[in-house]
Amino acid sequence: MRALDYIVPESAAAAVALLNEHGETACPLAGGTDLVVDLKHSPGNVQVLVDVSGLEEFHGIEETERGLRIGSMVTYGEIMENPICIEKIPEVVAASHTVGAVQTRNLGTIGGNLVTCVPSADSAPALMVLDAEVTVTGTDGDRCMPIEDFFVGPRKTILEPHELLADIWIPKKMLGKPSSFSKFGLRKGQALALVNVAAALELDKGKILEPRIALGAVAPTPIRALKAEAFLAGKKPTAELIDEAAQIAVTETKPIDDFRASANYRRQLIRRLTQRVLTRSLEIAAER
Amino acid sequence: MATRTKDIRTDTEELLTEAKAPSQQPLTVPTDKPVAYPLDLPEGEARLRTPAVGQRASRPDGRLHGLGQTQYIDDITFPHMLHAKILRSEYPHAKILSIDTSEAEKMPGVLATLTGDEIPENSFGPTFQDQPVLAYPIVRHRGDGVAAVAAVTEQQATDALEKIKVEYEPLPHVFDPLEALEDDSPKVHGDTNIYTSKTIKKGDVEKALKESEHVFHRQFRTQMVEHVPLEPHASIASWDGNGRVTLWTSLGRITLGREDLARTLKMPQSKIRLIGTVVGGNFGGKNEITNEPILALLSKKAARPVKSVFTRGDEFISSTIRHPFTMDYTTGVDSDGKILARKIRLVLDGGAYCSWTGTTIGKGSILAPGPYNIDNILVEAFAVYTNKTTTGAMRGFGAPQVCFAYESQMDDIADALGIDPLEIRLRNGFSENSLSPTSQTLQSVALKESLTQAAERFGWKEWQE
Amino acid sequence: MKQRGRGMACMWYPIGFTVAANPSAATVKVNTDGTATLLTGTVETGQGALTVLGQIAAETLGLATDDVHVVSGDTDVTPMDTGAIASRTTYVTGNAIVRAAEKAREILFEAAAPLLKVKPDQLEARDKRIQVLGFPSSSIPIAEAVQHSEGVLGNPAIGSASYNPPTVEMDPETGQGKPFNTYVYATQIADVEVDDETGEVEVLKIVAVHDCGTPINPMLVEGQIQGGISMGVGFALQEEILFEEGRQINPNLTNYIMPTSLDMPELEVGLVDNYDPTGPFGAKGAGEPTAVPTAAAIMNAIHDAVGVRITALPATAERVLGAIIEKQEAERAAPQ
Amino acid sequence: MLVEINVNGEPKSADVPPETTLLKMLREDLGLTGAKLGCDVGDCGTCTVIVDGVSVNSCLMMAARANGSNVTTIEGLANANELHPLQEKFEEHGALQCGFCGPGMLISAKSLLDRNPEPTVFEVRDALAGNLCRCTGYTKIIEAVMDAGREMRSGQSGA
Repeated sequence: MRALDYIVPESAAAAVALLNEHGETACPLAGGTDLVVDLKHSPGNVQVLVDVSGLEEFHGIEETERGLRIGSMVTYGEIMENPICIEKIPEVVAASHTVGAVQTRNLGTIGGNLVTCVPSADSAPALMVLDAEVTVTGTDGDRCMPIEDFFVGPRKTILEPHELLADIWIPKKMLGKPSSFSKFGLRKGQALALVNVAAALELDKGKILEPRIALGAVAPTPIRALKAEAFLAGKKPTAELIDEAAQIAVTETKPIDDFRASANYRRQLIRRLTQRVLTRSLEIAAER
Repeated sequence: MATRTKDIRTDTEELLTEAKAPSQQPLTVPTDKPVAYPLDLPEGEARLRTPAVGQRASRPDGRLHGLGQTQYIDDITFPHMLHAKILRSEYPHAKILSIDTSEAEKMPGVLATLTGDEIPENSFGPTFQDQPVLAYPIVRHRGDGVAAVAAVTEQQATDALEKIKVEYEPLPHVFDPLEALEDDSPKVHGDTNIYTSKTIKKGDVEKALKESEHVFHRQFRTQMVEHVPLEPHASIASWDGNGRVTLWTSLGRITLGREDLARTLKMPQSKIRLIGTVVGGNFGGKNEITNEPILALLSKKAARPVKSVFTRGDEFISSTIRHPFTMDYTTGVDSDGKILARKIRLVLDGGAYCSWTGTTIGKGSILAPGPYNIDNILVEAFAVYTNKTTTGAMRGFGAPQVCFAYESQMDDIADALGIDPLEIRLRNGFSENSLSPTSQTLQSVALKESLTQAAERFGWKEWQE
Repeated sequence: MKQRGRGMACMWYPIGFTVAANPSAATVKVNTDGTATLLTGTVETGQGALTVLGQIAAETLGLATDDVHVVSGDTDVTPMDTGAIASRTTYVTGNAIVRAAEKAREILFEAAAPLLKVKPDQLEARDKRIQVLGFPSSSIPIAEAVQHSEGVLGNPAIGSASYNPPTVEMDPETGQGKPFNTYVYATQIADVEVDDETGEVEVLKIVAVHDCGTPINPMLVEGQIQGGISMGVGFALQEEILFEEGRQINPNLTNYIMPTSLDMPELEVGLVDNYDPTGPFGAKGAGEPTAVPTAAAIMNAIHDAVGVRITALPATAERVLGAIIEKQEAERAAPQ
Repeated sequence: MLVEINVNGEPKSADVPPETTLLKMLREDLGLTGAKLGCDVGDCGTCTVIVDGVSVNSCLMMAARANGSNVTTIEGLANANELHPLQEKFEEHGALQCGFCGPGMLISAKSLLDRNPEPTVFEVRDALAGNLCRCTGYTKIIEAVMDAGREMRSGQSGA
């Protein structure tokens, strides 16, 4: 690895000030599971690492009146073992479990995964179907936005160079919502997603209420399948309806052809996985 | 033009500035804890029993593995040791017009560079010596090394590689093995890409196919596969004052490795010592020299021990991999599923150099008809060069490829004739004194025993019902 | 829907090089306390070769495995060996060791014979003693025999020997000949589940029954078989080096997909009872053949599950689904 | 920069360049070569160590980030008198072949048993999925971990 400076700021404010001072040559370090690899192989012009992984402000998982807050520096390993997460956002726990392997989950943070912003980020669809919001902190203070607005393109977020992702909020009414997550990779262990899908919904007098479908690795950023959601809302679920919704979801995606899979195969996976997460979510809703 | 020899640095200032290099660290585990651990074997351990054969004896190296005490190459360091890195080709096929290492030599920490024209005998290989240690003047695949650097730290060596200027004149390339067979394809070496072939011929296959009640034909293809030893290739070279060189190496065959080194370095074998440490996975991929001559020469130039550990990327692109096979199988059977004739054509993608293709085409051809009594056989096999990663020895030397084909076709035949897959194998399979495709009388044959035991353990009959 | 299928594959595989000489040499020295040292030019590459070779030396000398220290892998010290390749170590190096240890043992028999008042050819080495054949009570410890031979007769117990498997050149036109001295055989059966909507193949179980002649160390043979199968599973389903204009595009362990612990099926291993009189104590070999039939068995199981014949490896989920769809379309197109 | 860590119960420090990974510091500055470099990007798991109670890829963790942490490496499993039950069972089962994955594999297994003393076979597979092995097919490794778990549980109940 090339020579670097390494700074451990004492507070989020200090971190923001450092990033502001060094501009594009500085990079915040969270879990490092992506960044350290980049620094070894394609360091770009990064000269200063600002280690934000230990900052108190970015840690903790707690339930408040607003909902569930997850600090951006919380690791996947911590989410998987947290009793509130296991109870209230099981599909986020399930998605966390599919990230890398134990060692990477113990290093990798949920915030880091969102900021890296690869289209296949496993946590994103699971958070999106829960209407998650994110808080960004920078020299001008904090701003809050729906998680969808955070993603701009492959490896590109809305963050300014001086800004940091502080925390992720899941609104109270979305906690414990019937939901399901599914990921398809090229193997079982340490798999990268060819497609990942999450769904959340409720049943009201036998009709689908507030359906949510989110997909990863099928477009430049993780996306919501809004047309498929609109199609399902208020309808009585049947196998045919679910399949039709899944086919609508396929039309909302722009999967790529690459060495891992063809776009055509990814479309087949999107349809099947969407069917499966919807069906599973309905089963959970029906059990309630 | 290529680089010139670099003067050995002897000034004390240089040495002092390197005093903080990793090479200054002690050799072994300097933990404050004792490194001697419990020494006794458990009572009743199979290693203590007679007779020795048949015992489930534990491995003496197993305990050291578990303690983290096994020393692989990368765990060994010497004072003043340098690290080497190798620059690889930018083209799959090209002529090197010039290599300029002068900028690299000015980089901090760099003590020696090396190019192909400096290697006393720049070729090696277990069958044909068609592979250069460092390619010069022709590169034949992107994994070919073109220059090497030895520096105080790995990072310095890596940084210096970027300063080496290589001018290439691209040459036409061929990647597909079937295209490489064509007369007008670009040639990787010489005037034909077919560099070895093999024929196995027994009986009259054409006549027997005509007389067969059913004839099955299919083409099968396999892919390029990497060995993935968890330990990448690694070596250290060090010279003594008598002009004798010692190499610690992850090579799996040191006696022949020493022959190859003596040949490439043009040195007497008595002046070369190879020490094979515990190899962290081989599977066929560590059966020939790779960077050993490069390290020996860099070490000689720099007058320091030189270590090189392949990156995972080097491991993929510059070490050998498994031969892809294109296999045409035509098999004639009677209505009982008895195989009357089998005609096979194999095309092996050899990549840029021969390596262990001789053994692979030999075993692949002999084994291709499968473990079956067949009177009429024709196997024709060809190995072709392409401008891709060199294929060589890998666990099974062509056998997994041909087994995929002959056993898939056995099930095709069984399926078409409505015969149980176990039954068709028992009907055709070798038994004691069967004649092989090369008409060798086979002994200690246990094929049918393996079939029946496996079927029994699996519950095959129950499943078929 | 998940579809279950079973498939088998059998194979044969030779020991050693194709016709070409591939000798090994060995030296065995017996110490005055009855322990021994074996010198071999092979290298331990993980298969447990040194353990097995030590067991072969120990057996010849009537010692326990732990009594023999194995020195390997140094061209200054150890004798010629063709190396850890071609599943040849147990058979070829093992045969050289038997012959070397027999020479050392012969020296001990010569020394012990007068003490036991018999001829040397009436002796055997067993349970760390030199004893009269059929009369275990008439015996002396091996240590005593070494001390007598070395200290009184001045004849240290040491032996060196080599072995090369006999072969017959293959005819250049027809390939007829005897390219190898012996072969091993095996069968593997795979139980798989194929998701016919995604093409994903899960291997649930593999039963593997192999012939290696006498298993010198059954635990290590099992390890070879289990490891070989994992390579076979990767070859069957996942692994492939991909190229774009001659450049590898997945030269890393992120995108070159080899099996992890979650991708390996349950394995059941069996060994065929067999004895090859040409091998050391009846042994042949086990290294490479373990990886040979796995892919074929899995492809046959996929065919059994969903009726498609995979003709190009690896059988990735995409390729399997493609074959399933092609079959469905062909069935639809076919006249009823 | 000065990095101070507690390794296997002993305070250690080293003055390392800021870009040093924990793996490099352990191997080159502290002479603890048990953790290996197999891929350098967190895929193979040969560099696995335990930092403050959780297993991590030390090739992906900056040494500076480990400053002040408690680190357990393979060298810390046995003591002068006895092997760790995992080491004992790995040896007994012949679980390792070339051994290069061994230190990382054992550390992952220890980390699992520390948290979950009675894992299922699936949980063992899941816990070891970050440690690639090319020799063994994982079978004997999984058997050895299950067996070590049993031994550790019986050891505790007997105490």
